[in-house]
Amino acid sequence: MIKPACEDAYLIQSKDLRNSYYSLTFGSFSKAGQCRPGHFVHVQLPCSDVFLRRPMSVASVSRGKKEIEIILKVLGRGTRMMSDLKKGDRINILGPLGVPFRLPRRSQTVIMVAGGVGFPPLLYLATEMVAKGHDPVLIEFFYGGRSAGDIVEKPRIKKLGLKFHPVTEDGSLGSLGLVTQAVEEYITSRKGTVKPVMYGCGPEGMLKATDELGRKYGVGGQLSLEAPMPCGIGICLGCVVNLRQGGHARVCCDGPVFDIGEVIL
Amino acid sequence: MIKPACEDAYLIQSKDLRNSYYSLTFGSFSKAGQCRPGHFVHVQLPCSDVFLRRPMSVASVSRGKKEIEIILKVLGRGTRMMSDLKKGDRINILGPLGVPFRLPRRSQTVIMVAGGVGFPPLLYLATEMVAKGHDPVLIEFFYGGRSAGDIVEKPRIKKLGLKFHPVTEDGSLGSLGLVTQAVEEYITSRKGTVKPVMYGCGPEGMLKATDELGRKYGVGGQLSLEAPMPCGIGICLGCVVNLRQGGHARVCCDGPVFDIGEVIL
Amino acid sequence: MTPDMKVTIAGVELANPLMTASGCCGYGEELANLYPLSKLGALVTKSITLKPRLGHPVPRTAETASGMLNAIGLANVGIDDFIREKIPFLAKQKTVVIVNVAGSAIDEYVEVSARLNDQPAVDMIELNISCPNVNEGGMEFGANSRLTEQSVAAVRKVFSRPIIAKLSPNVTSIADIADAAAQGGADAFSVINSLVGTSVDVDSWRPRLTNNKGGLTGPAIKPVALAMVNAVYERSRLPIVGIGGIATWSDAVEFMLCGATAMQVGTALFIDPFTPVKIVNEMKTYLKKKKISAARDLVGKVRKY
Amino acid sequence: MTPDMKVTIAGVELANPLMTASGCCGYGEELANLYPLSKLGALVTKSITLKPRLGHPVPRTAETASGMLNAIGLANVGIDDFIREKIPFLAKQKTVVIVNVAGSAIDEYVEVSARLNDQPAVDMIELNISCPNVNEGGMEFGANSRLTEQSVAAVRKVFSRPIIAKLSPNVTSIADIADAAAQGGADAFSVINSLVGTSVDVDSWRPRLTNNKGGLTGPAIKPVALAMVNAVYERSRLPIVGIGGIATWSDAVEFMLCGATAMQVGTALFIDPFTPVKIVNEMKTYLKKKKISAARDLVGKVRKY
Ligand SMILES: Cc1cc2nc3c(=O)[nH]c(=O)nc-3n(C[C@H](O)[C@H](O)[C@H](O)COP(=O)(O)OP(=O)(O)OC[C@H]3O[C@@H](n4cnc5c(N)ncnc54)[C@H](O)[C@@H]3O)c2cc1C
Ligand SMILES: Cc1cc2nc3c(=O)[nH]c(=O)nc-3n(C[C@H](O)[C@H](O)[C@H](O)COP(=O)(O)OP(=O)(O)OC[C@H]3O[C@@H](n4cnc5c(N)ncnc54)[C@H](O)[C@@H]3O)c2cc1C
Ligand SMILES: Cc1cc2nc3c(=O)[nH]c(=O)nc-3n(C[C@H](O)[C@H](O)[C@H](O)COP(=O)(O)O)c2cc1C
Ligand SMILES: Cc1cc2nc3c(=O)[nH]c(=O)nc-3n(C[C@H](O)[C@H](O)[C@H](O)COP(=O)(O)O)c2cc1C
Ligand code: FES
Ligand code: FES
Repeated sequence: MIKPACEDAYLIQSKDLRNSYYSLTFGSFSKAGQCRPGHFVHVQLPCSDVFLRRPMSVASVSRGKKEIEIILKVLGRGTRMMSDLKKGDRINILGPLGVPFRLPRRSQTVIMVAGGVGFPPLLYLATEMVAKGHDPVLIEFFYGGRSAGDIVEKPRIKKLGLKFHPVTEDGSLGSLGLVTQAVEEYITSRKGTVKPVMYGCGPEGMLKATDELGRKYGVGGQLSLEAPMPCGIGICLGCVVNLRQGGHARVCCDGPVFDIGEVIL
Repeated sequence: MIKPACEDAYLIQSKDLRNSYYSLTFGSFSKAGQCRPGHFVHVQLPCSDVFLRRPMSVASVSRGKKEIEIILKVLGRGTRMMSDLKKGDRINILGPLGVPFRLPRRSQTVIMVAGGVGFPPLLYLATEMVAKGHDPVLIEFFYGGRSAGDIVEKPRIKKLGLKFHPVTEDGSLGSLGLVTQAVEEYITSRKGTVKPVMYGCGPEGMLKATDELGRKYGVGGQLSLEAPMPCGIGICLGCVVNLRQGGHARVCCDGPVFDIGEVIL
Repeated sequence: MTPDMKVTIAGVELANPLMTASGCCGYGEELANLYPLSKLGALVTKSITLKPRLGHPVPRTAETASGMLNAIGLANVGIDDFIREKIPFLAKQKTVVIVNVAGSAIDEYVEVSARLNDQPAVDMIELNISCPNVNEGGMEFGANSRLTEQSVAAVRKVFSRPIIAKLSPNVTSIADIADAAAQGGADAFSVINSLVGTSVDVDSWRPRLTNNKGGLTGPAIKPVALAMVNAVYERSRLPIVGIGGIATWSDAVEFMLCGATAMQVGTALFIDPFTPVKIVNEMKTYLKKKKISAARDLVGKVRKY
Repeated sequence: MTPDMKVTIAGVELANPLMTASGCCGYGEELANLYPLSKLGALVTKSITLKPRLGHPVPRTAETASGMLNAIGLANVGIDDFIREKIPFLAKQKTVVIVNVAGSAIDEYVEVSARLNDQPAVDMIELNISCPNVNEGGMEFGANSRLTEQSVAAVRKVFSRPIIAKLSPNVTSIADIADAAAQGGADAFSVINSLVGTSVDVDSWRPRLTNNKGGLTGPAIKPVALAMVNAVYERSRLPIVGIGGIATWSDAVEFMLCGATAMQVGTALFIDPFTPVKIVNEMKTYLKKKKISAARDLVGKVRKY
């Protein structure tokens, strides 16, 4: 178990990715080097008008430089205030937190199922895998959104050399439909030829559908969940989910990454 | 009674005057032109960590440009947050508020008694008088502080051409002692030759002493008071002072400027 | 189509559900300098007592996290001057006038209310049986069912127009007190007055209020107020005026969903005196978006689990 | 000279007056990953009930102005697993261990407390007679003097070490309830548990908590907590553990001045889990500056008007 830092970091870059998405890079974060894909940080805004911290997945790190990037979508008060931060602004970061993804074996075909704002941890996972020598063509990166505007950082994804499958509900980019429909088509069309592993992060409905796909087709893998998180470190019990085997798990510290089939979604 | 504005303004300049004093200039304030010496504005910080507004005397205005200046000393949470404001920051201003100074007749000798952070409204008063044609040599500007660092904006005061009398408790600038001692010396030395009018603003003890001087030597004039001010417009009754004639007055709207002898200090 | 903002409290129709709270708008004169009072559903005056009161010495307010404490001490001009100096102004305003009545004994409530009964400009009275500064043997009237019923019943005999009982949150069961007030003849409830609280200066070791304690108000108390409004709503059929921390249109909607027919804005007036006017406008936008034709259709509509 | 931070509650000496509050630090394991628990005066566990409880469905927390609501619903592992899995860990920590006990009937309090009596690692118990989720006929134990006295007295018979009664703020007179708890045999009081509150989503019209209401905590409630600590302090000679919105050293000093011998930090742990450790350090600096040799010299020293 990593001992998280709880310290001030500084915004060194804020990039408007359009359609309410922003990429923020924080510097002077001593534990940047220990942030693995699937880890999240718990961000305290400088003004307690946003009283509780907000969990944000790590989207990338610059180890040597002690920098971490998060990618967020403005949805409410916390994310709005984050998007208004200016270079040099101080922000307190508690992290890294949670259980990160288990990396797949190097030869495995990997299906990534990213939905909207669930995309950042999968971006980091894919980046890390490629950096560690996973053949990018084995990574099938499905990325779904309402419409083209919800699919951000396309050039960055493509640069990894992986197989990029954008999916939009209005057909304005990539294939038309739900991302999990595209994934199901992929699984059924390849059935028997490959034994893939699946990683998913996105809205509730998408996670539920991905979990069902996994169980239906016997595809293992992991999902990163969201929940309201007052503390982020396991002490408030506010973030629980029901386990299929009975009982509760805390999303913040028993997760946010859970095995497919583990949680009742 | 002026109808105050309640509107967003923007910080266009923040100047560190040293020793925790700052000059802030706000732009886009529609009522700048109606701010008279003695008026104050009620400033809402952009983060409700400072929940109530903070009253700040108007130190100068740029009428055409819709700009007002305040000069503050960092004393607590509100003033600290103000001093941290950056150019372009939005701030909500309610004002102008209060009853301003009554300007003296043009031929009158005027004694100004400024103590520490009570200096800004008197700076504005002196500036306005000179602009309106009051002979600056008739203005005896006494300005007291603990030590030299508490006497800010000296060049600006001197440029008005008035008679500047800095007074410090440690003698590090000007004469040694309390500003009201220097004023008393001045009054006694000139007794009979001039019939001055006195304007004072500063800490409680200084105001009390000034009021006593006025009553003792029959020097009329006005004092600008401070009080905790939740509303600033007369609706909360949090800011009352006892009147010598009995009863209460609200500092925010019956004042902050009161006649010497009017209030029990 | 503009949503219908009118609501009715005890037969009195308000142009909209937003009032200014007692003690937070004086006698209306200062706000009238900012906007016509006709923009308010109603104005509730500072508590009026039999004799004029100066209240407690300053400091009598203190800032707290998302709120403030006050121990003004019922400073007011007294019923004589109120009738002579303030009523003529209020009578000219095109808004519903609610006079808040306070006292330190039942006789005082009765006398003040009787005097107000003769003033047609006074549409309703709000009985402040919940002020931490009104004592009978150290106990607020509003903390005791018997005293609540007695004081409302006594006033009922001398005041013929609607009586709103303003309830204290500093009780084990606000619904029980509401029952008692209804029993005494109240026509509506105001829920809530301020929570007892204090604050100490760690430098001087002095309380921040000369009264040693005071009433906590502002957004900090909103969740408590909402729960109490809902508790009274579930107990009684009388209309409720919701109060406590209201600063935005969504706060006001929350109160209506929990059972308030109208709302009062107190502390938020100190931050922005235009708050109730803004809330009315923004609530209209909300209702339009939600395709709800009348504000009153929100009352009590919270979809409980 | 380093100020003496030691304080004593019912004969048990604490290294310093800062504890973590029940329900805000689990069973200590997570915080032990951040700092040695010996830095705490004491750790108070999540409420333990006879049977394991999962608590209420999510959402069971909601953010409010300077605070939060929770209706966790006493989720805990139950006394068996607590003794088997958690006590061994707690026994190794160099801090005072206080186990918070909850139940839905007096028998349950008694049974859990009796089991804890056999565990020497448990230095004291804190009786949670004030949780909005513990009901007997819809009424909290802690809202009723008779039930308070009875439940404390029943536990007193089976638990031989100190008993702290954790009092509810949702009452007309917390001092009366404190009296009843003392009568039942309590050795100290914890003041306060959370205030009942609620919050509604104006889009869905749903309460933000599946339990419909919950407990308000955090800086928002500090003024209320301080007033209640002082009310109990003026009534009773038993030591008080102050709770409610403590986030900074000056908050802690305010509580001591109002009469608290020790303090618990709850919600602030969610913002910064190091809060109690920081407070202890900064309080030392304060005491040095004030030339006060021992923290306990602050207790009750507020200079009232
Ligand atoms: C482990 C984890 C990782 C996340 N990573 C990202 C990320 O990389 N990029 C990103 O844009 N968002 C991410 N989120 C979601 C993000 O934290 C929420 O969008 C955010 O909390 C909403 O905050 P807000 O203040 O803008 O909205 P508000 O509506 O103001 O939030 C109000 C309250 O609801 C809670 N809340 C609301 N929505 C959610 C939600 N979906 N999940 C959890 N709590 C919620 C907040 O914590 C807060 O207490 C992540 C969430 C979790 C749990
Ligand atoms: C009419 C008027 C004009 C003023 N003009 C100036 C000015 O030009 N420059 C300047 O530096 N200061 C001025 N002040 C004082 C300034 O408002 C206080 O210094 C400031 O309120 C302290 O705020 P803070 O948040 O920094 O301190 P805090 O200690 O955080 O304030 C806490 C609370 O105490 C109240 N308070 C504390 N000290 C005072 C005080 N002396 N007077 C009134 N309320 C107080 C605040 O309003 C607030 O509610 C003026 C005050 C008044 C009443
Ligand atoms: C400064 C101040 C003075 C008040 N005076 C009175 C009063 O005289 N009579 C009364 O019934 N309530 C009084 N109140 C209580 C308010 O009417 C209202 O119930 C309370 O402030 C909660 O609402 P809020 O959170 O919107 O302020 C006062 C409140 C404040 C802040
Ligand atoms: C998430 C959460 C869970 C809590 N669970 C318990 C509990 O199980 N037992 C209990 O006695 N108090 C419980 N409390 C109340 C706290 O112990 C404390 O009394 C309250 O939070 C006030 O302190 P604070 O403002 O510092 O949080 C809980 C509080 C929170 C926020
Ligand atoms: S967020 Fe507190 S336990 Fe998970
Ligand atoms: S500050 Fe409210 S009446 Fe003066």
